Amino acid sequence: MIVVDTGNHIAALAAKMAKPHVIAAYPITPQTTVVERLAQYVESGELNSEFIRVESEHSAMTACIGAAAVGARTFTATSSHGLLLMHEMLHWAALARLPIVMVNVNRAIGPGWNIWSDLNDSMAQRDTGWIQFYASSNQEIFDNVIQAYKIGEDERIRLPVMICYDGFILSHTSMPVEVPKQEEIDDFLNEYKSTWQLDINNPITHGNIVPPEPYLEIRYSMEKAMKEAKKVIEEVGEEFGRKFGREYRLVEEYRCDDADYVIVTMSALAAEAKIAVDRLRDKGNRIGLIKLRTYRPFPHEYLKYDKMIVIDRAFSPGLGGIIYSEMEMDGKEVYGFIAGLGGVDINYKDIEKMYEYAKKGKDGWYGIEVK
Amino acid sequence: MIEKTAISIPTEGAMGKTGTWRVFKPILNKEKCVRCWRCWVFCPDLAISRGDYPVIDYEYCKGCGICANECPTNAIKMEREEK
Amino acid sequence: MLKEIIFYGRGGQGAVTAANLLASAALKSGNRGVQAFPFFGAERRGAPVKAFARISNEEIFLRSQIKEPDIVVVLDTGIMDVIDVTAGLKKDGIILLNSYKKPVDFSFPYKVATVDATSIALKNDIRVGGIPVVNTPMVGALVRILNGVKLEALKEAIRERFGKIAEKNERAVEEAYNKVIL
Amino acid sequence: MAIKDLPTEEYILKGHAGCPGCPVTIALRIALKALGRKTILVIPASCSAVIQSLHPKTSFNVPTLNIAFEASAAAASGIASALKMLGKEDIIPVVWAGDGGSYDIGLQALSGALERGTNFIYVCYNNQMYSNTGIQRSGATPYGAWTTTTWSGKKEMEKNLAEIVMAHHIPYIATATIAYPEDLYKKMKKAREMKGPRYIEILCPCPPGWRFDMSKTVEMSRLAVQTGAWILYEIINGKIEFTADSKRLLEGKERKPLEEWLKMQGRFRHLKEEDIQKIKESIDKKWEFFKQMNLRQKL
Repeated sequence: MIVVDTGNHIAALAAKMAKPHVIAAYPITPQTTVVERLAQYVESGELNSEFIRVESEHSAMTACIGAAAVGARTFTATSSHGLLLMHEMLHWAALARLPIVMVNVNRAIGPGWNIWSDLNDSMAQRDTGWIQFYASSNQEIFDNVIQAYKIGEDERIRLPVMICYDGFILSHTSMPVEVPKQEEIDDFLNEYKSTWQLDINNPITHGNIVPPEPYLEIRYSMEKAMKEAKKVIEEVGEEFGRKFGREYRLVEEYRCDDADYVIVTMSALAAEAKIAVDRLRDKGNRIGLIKLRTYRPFPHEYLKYDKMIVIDRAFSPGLGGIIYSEMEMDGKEVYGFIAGLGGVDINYKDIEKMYEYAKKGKDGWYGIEVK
Repeated sequence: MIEKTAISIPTEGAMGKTGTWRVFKPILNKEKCVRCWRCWVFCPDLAISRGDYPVIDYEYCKGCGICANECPTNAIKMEREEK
Repeated sequence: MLKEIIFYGRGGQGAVTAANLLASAALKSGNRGVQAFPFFGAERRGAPVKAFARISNEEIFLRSQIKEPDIVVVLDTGIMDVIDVTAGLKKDGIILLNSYKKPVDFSFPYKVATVDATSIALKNDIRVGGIPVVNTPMVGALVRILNGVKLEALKEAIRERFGKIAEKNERAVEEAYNKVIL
Repeated sequence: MAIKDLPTEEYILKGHAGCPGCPVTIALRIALKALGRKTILVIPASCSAVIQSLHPKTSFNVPTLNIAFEASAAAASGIASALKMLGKEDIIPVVWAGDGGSYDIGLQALSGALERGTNFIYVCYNNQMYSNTGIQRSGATPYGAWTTTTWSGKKEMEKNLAEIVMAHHIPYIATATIAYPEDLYKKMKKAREMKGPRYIEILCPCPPGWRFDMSKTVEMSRLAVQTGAWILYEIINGKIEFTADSKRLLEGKERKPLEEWLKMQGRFRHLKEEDIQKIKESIDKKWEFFKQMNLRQKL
């Protein structure tokens, strides 16, 4: 069935179809309609979940942790300052190896208040141990949320998963989305089974004081799971493709085969960049696109082209564009652009211009340093 | 498989034999004991159990002296433990 | 020459303060490099704790824990049931024990010194919350064993640190210095 | 009920990491006797996080979730909802938090969980300071008390969390302290048998923090009640009842002089006469408040 709806409503629909036992969420622009729609599902009886109307995002994440710790599948959604408030508990969820699934609607950080798209909120959570997906369309939002449960809950992984997408650009834009039948989703997802849980018949304690050496091992185990996740994400993406006709990998490669230059970016910008690639190709330029689907784990193995143009909608003050900074650059020509922060509109023509600048050996803050 | 996370298993003596922490040792004089069980209920270290009379577990008693202080008949005395 | 000392004690006995007092006394005695630091564990009254001290003629760049001490100071011999206090101790190392017993009563393959610091602490009324605090007498005894740290320097360090209760601690230090059995 | 009638079941194991003479362990021991094995403990950063002992061992014999300092009530909300969905509502989440985690940093999550009607018991064991980090002042530290962040004595009066909780109109609120184990047990038991949010605050005199001999923990707790500094009551659906020695004080028995309690504690050693007067006045006011509440409901 094809549904035309906003990214937020599609995220809510996907969450509903994954049948979480517990949802705990707090409204924040531009995520609010996710929470509203889920509340509606629960109150109308369409979704049999406990919906906890928490008093803050910190509590939203904590409630999900509590619920997951007794063996429940959970969901939450947030954005921007809400995500920043959760930061402490993001670490907690990941170190506790609880496969919570969360949607983050990317929005800039204040002050001053800015409600428009900017990926700095979620990219700043890169070290928390969450798997991060970035979507470029409402279809991907849906598909990523469903796959997130399967990936996070995989016994080789057991990490929480964040699905990110641009505020307003996707969250409030209606697009067609192919929605599978509930039975198909049920069949695709396994019944949730946690590997550890608080159980009166086996009264373990979770999270008491851990001495240095075992702590090191716990951290190492997270890293192993993240590395393993690369494999599992592609396995699950392939199975998803077999079932639903849309296959996914860590990245999406677009017209890269004979490319001299490859654009590297993610989220809505990556969709816009396809148009730029097509137009530039039409004019005889050999250019391709790598759309990062996951930011954590970081898919280094796909970023192997000689000349790459990285477009970041986020930056680390004192360092530069974040994806750009994480690239392995040995022997490669890599150009980094910072563009579209705080919702500055970037279209395919802007991306074409960035290509032209890169060809001249220029890069930097688009619209300020290069214009 | 339980992945590595901070899971801990209930264990007696998780901090070892805490009786070694003691400087003063409670000694019960049964003749004075009226079996009110105040020593039992107030022991933070679960080191006093209820038999016919209170039984002190010196392996775990940390020697705080609450039992002696709370005993209504002074049936428990704290004595310096030589080491 | 670098001297490395580990203090084994229990929360409340003042092992960390002992290390600090020693470092301060060592500096006053003319050593350029001194260092004192605790091993931060789950510190509770009564729970085993560990503190480290280093003394040298030169600036100390070591920031790691002491693995091969020259001297170990045991503030509470009850700890020896759970911790091997001789672990890593150098061949010619010394063990200083808080005990009423004599060194010959212990069968370590090391030099042993003893001092009944608990009695000294109780006698001088050095207690916190009912627990005799044996750190100052133990450092007093240690200074006797160590070359290069003066008793007067230790007393000065105690005066600087303790204010009103310095006097009884000074007495305890002096007593331990004189009573330690080598 | 006499002490001998308390159950002999224990849910804490010997050889834990609590300080000698620790009131929190006494309180938890008695509380768990009433709560029983179908309990999930939620513990924020606090002394109780340490008392459990070190990973991979624990001294607690009921399932226990440690959680961030400010977050315990929210974690309990999540647990309560999950237990409902999983058909395990016979199990109860019990938050076991200190005054730092309740009065201060955890207040928002606590208020939220109470307002949402979370089916849980929240226990604040109040030792009137941040004991675990080495004796710093909290919102529960009384006026005049020395701590390592109030060297010359706290300049402000403590707040009263139970009164803040009252504004949430929850089914059960009670205060307790370790010197009255039967009273504590009964209140825990009563709370266990009810539904919805339940709040119990237990005064826990801390020997290292309050500066007194570790053998006097229970005595200090008892004197707090007998001098009127700590009031034992329960409020069931808005109706207040005084209990144990506090009931006797309400009925006219004379309070012991407050000085008896203050002078036993090193943290109050520096108090001047006017400081003591000020504390006495605040205690009188507290009693007046509860007496009025008692009278109002009798009319």
